[in-house]
Amino acid sequence: MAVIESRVAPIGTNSLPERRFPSFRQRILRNRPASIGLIVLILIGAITALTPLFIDADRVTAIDLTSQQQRPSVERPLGTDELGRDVLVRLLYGGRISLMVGVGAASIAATIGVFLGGVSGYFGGRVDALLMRLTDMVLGLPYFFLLILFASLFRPSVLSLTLMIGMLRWTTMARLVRGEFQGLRDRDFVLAARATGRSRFSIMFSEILPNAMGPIIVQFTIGIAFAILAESSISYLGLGIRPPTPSWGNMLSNAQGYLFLAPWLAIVPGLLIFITVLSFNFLGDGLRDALDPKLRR
Amino acid sequence: MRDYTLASSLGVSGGGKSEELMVDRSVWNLMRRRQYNAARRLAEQRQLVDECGPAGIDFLRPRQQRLIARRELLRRTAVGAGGVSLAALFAACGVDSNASPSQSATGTGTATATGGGFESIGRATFRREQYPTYEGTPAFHADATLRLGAVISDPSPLDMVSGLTYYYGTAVWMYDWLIDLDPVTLEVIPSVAESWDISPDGLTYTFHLRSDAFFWDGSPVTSEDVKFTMLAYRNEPLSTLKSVYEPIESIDTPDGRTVVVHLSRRFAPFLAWGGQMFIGKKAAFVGFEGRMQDAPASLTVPIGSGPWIFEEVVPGSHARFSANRNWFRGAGWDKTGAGGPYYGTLIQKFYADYQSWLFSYLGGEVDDLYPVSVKDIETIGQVDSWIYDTPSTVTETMNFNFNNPDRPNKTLFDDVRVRQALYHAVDVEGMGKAIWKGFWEPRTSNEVHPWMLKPYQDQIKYEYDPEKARGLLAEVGWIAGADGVLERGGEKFTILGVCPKTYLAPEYAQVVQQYFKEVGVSMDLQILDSAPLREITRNKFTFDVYFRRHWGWGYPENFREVVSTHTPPTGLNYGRFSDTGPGSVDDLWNQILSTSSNEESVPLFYELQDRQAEVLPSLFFGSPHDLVAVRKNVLGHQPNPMWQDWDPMWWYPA
Amino acid sequence: MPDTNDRKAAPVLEVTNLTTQFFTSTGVVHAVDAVSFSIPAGRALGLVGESGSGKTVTALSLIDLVPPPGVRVAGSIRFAGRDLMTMTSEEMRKVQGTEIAIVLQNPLTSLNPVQRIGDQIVEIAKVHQGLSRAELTELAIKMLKMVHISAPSLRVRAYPHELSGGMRQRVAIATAVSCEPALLIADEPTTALDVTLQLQIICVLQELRASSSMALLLITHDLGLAAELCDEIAVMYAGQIVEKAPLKEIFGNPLHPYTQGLIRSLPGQGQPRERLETIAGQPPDLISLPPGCRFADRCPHAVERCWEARPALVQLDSGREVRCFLHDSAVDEPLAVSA
Amino acid sequence: MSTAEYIARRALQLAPLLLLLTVIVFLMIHLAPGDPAQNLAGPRATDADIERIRDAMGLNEPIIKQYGIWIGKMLTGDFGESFISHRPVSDMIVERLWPTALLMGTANIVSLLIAIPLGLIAAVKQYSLSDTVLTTITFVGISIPSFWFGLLLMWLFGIQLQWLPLSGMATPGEPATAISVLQHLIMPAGVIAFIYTAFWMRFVRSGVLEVLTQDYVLFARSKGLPAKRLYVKHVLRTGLMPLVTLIGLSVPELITGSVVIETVFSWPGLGLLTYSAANSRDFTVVMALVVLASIAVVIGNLLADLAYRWVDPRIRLT
Repeated sequence: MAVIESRVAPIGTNSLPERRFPSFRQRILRNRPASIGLIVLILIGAITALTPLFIDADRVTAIDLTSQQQRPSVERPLGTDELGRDVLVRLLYGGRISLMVGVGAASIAATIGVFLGGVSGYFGGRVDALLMRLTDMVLGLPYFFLLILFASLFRPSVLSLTLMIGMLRWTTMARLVRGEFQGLRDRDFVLAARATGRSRFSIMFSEILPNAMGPIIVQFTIGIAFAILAESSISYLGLGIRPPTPSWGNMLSNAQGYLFLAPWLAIVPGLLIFITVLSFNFLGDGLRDALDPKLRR
Repeated sequence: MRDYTLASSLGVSGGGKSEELMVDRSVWNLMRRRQYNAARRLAEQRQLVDECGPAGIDFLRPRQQRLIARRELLRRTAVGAGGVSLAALFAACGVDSNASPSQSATGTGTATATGGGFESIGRATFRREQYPTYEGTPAFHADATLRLGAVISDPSPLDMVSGLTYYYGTAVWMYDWLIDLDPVTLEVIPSVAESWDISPDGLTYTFHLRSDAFFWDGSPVTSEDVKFTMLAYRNEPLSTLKSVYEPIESIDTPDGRTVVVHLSRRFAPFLAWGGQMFIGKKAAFVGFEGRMQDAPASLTVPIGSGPWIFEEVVPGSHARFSANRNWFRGAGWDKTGAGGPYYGTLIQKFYADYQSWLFSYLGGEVDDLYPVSVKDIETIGQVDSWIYDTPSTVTETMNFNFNNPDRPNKTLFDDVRVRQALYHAVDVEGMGKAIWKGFWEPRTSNEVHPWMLKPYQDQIKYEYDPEKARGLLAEVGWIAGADGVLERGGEKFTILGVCPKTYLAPEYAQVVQQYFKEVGVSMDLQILDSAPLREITRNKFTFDVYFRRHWGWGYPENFREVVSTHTPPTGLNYGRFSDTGPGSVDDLWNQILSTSSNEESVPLFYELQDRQAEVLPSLFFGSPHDLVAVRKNVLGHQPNPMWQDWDPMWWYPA
Repeated sequence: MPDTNDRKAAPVLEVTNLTTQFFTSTGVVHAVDAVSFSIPAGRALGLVGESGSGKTVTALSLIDLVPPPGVRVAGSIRFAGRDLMTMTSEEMRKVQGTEIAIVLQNPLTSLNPVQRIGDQIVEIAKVHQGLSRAELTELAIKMLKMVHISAPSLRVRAYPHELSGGMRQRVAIATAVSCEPALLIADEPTTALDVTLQLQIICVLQELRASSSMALLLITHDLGLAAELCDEIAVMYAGQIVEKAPLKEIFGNPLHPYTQGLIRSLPGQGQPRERLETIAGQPPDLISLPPGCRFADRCPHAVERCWEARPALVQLDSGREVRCFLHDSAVDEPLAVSA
Repeated sequence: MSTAEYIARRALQLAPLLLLLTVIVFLMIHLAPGDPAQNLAGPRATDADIERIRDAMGLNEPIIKQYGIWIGKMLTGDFGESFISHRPVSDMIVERLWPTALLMGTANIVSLLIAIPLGLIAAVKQYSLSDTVLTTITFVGISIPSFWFGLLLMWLFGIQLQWLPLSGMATPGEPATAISVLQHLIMPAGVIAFIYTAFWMRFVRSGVLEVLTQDYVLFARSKGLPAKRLYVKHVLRTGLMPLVTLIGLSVPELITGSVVIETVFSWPGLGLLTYSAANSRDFTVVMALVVLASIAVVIGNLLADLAYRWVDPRIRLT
């Protein structure tokens, strides 16, 4: 592996006079895209999460032969699909699935990544070498390729799909956390904690982890965005979430044929995926700026 | 992915044309006539209903009318009918009847409902003629190119015998058959064999080959080639036609134009079906003794005698053919006095899936689209198209499982009244309207297709009648519980239905689910991929009912395995159904299979059909139509009953 | 007195009321506030002050390298008869490197890690004088010799990471002076180095001064270093010059309380084992400056007036300048300095 | 350590990874439900037929033996024969390599050509309008679902305007002239290039931004260098180093292709082959593709390191 010396050298000091910095909240809120993204996500999250309280689940799949393929109306803002199912309802439930997969996969990736990266970074030495070799191996897998393979061989449920994506995408997090831990493990507060004879893991996760939280959160946010894209792609190919269970990906794939008669059926799900992912990316970027001392302006 | 995943997942063309391969021609013969008549009769019958159009597509329908529909729906549910009912459909129809002419002119709505009956949607015009109607006399255009599509990725043109449609889809263009069928009457007619005789004992078939049949390389089609191919079909490990040629004991070729086939046992369908084999040039396969699988890929130069000369395959892209002007069935052969091929070049374009094919069709890159999903009919109406609408040979069925290991009470379906009740509970008509937009022949009896021999009225029928259904169930002791679900001795009438995720099966299964709900039967649905589905329906049997598309009306053996007694591997009916003893299904099958001619077997099929209708091993819901979209600049399309496909040799540029 | 003569000599650099501000999202930072000084040819001015006092920004302002969002808002920089403030960046480019060169604080980061040091040293000459390849190599080796780097002919092909910190700083200096600039700005040239290396650097700079007529602007927080190299000292505090005087006078008789504090905090002044003095308190926030004297909060002699009005930089009869009411002639009766 | 040694060592390290991968995938494929024999026979074949075909295909051997046979053949460069088309897998892959290389190569090159200058501009003019616009575009690029984007393009240019062909790599029947291939290439390559550009641009921008704050850039500025020399020699040279790695890591996709886009546009590349092969349980093809993909990844990493080693003198190889 390549090691770059200058990484250890201090950054230049031709910088500005010191000033007191705005608080984290100020910074994140001053970043307009990030704050918009945050708001959008809160909206989408809240709406999709609360949907079941207002609309009972069987409306998602129940067929209504008296109202097939209606155009948008007051009662059904997005009309109905070829089986008379309210498209909006399906979109909302589909959104839940997509978000669940996204957040779930990112969480799995984060958990694995933080643990392995943490251990590797804190203990170093053999453990580190071993774990990093493992990370390289997983990184070496052609992941989307494997994802498609998995999905086409084993018909994935929401859960298994989430697991697949999560298990294939923890490497970035692992490396990140490893770096953070290496940087932090010799800091005074850690040495102090060590001096009190606390267990390594309690030190790792109660002393170091909180200090490494910033980058982890950023990576997590971006991870969600990625996972949502992956899920929708797989479902679009018809290998992911299968109808009648709605997901934005498979709804889009099912609605393609209507691109001419009822374009909204195909455009809206794609747009939702796009907006959600975009929001997550904006948020992640905003968080990075807000959390990164170097970029403070 | 879409309705056609199975097809694309098989890597075959046009959404499973393969399934219609194995057809007993003689039976076809009769059956097609019946089917056409039946179709016409049904269309007439449904005119009344159809006047008022469908519950279907209404992107263009004025809003207040939808509101009425919705109120109707509310009223209905208020009465507690719930789910779907004729009333609801008529309510919806009542709405459509006020549709203004301008709307019906656009073809949406009304058009969709009538299925068999209507004329056009947007710029798409429906055609149902049995013979192609030639405008003027078609002439050969050397520079014209016909572009057909297929869902396939990596073809191997040499392989004519394995179960992959593609090869048939193109083989039917490249090779000639020993005998052929009249495209409309489906009489067995001469092809390479200009005549044939069958010995009285039904064990010896003698074919006399015509003299003017030549391979592309100019050499004549000889009895050696016929023998070679027939044996290839028989011996090829991957041949799915093996069982047809199993009875062959030996083949003699006394001279270059006579083939004598000796069978080990009487085998009624041998002429029509066994005769319908592609004849490849033996020389093309020299070096690997009939093991076509061993043909080196470099040798992708099949030699046939058919109308289209194979030129090249560009994997993942297309296959190219050129017209064979020396084809012995050229001008004058066809009843209309015309004779193909009329296009200089034939291109078969490969697509990743139906969706890209559809887009490509709309973009004008390809001349046909098959099979058209009813979902897309209006979309296709955006471009100038002929939509050829023919009754298909598939039937959507529901198989009962008589021995589900997961179920404590194995006797759930044992009483035939329960099965009858479930049949009465389903409105096949409404189902067809809802799912297939009326492109659909409903069935109210368990007809042993293709032997649709008796007129409908003569047969035991199970019309839609929820009351009767409830009654029957009550007789057996199933009484509605508090939650509306039937109960008997504490046991609830809850069953598990499994269905493939392809061919709109999940959708219609859900419709059935609602019909069942109406009579107090609650059904859980599992929508499965082909692989796990096969696992459950053939090995585990952990289901109660199986929504299965029954493909075509093939060789009896094949149908037999579905309905006759469950004795793997041959007799396999997905439901461990058993019916033995004199006059039983098994008995009748055995008799049929040992006949030597159709004249003998037909009366037996009558009996078998009645027997089936009595014992109801499965419910037949109906047959979706076969829809083919062809650009209007291409004329002369003629559905080929054999392939659910067509012989592009009759097509000609407008 | 040599001083007076020299002061009459035409200055190479004459800065008047240079004001540089940073327009940040949190407000305007008054980094450099009406700074004026001049450096005669061949002389050295030490710009002394604690970090954040605006020394570096002053230096960068001179050669038009203030990083965004910093802007030079007012003042004039007369250099060799031209006003650098009004120059286009293209004109300025011709001045940079050839006539005014700068050496930065951290030798570890001030050299391009992926360029051979030889190429870096002669880059100015290459760009501005267009010498031939041979001449350039020659020059590179010459410059390396000048800064006492052994085996120069080999070292020209070395990459920065192959040299020690001290060497790198000397290379940086060699680079800066490769085209004999009229003015060299040395920004904390020794801070990042340990004592022995500092000495090397100091020697190199002294030799340079001796051997050429180059003027030197030394930016440092270390009065000691300034003492080694400079003829005149300007003390900066919170973006302003608070006192300017020849070297001797600064040490002999510091007038501004801040200067006094700085000197007292130098090691080796009083008795051994006497603990060093420090100046209590923090410099003011440069975004929201106090209405009065910027040093008032930390000043031992502050009177309430110091919090009300801002003292001006006044020139005393001795010619030295100071910014403090204690020495402001405008004051009715001068207050006695308790010292 | 010499480059040769280094490569050798890396190869040794990666061999076991490859082997492991083949084992995993082989097991995965063979334990998964679904059966090529069934696909070959079609849904109506009797179990007897299926069994016969399974035998003919050697699928009834114990799995270990099957793996042994397969790996043995593979090591001798024989990837076997497709279950579906009965053609040598190597042929099938080779004929798909070129389309994919064309598609991905074009996309990569185009996107690099666009991304580097734009990224530089965005960084140099940080917080300017152009920066904001460019950054927003990159975010759109990394967030947009490729298939959806492709679909909209198809709908607009292919069907509504009918400017561009919708599917395939050339118009069947007509000679595949450069023009026609180009026409077919525009949409799929465009979609991929757009997304790649977004990614590259992000890295260029952040890389350059990091460099711009470095002292040596300030020092270089103080030398009064012309902008071109300053940015090329001092900023880009170091600012683009991370990109070198990334490009190396993008090699696998260069080879395996983009499954989604190739499927959407029926582009006859390896991505499409992967999709159809996986769907039809064409084990031999899938296995070959997996091996190919993994080798590609390995090579990609290697290239990345070598390239990095080449551009950055500070690198130690360990």
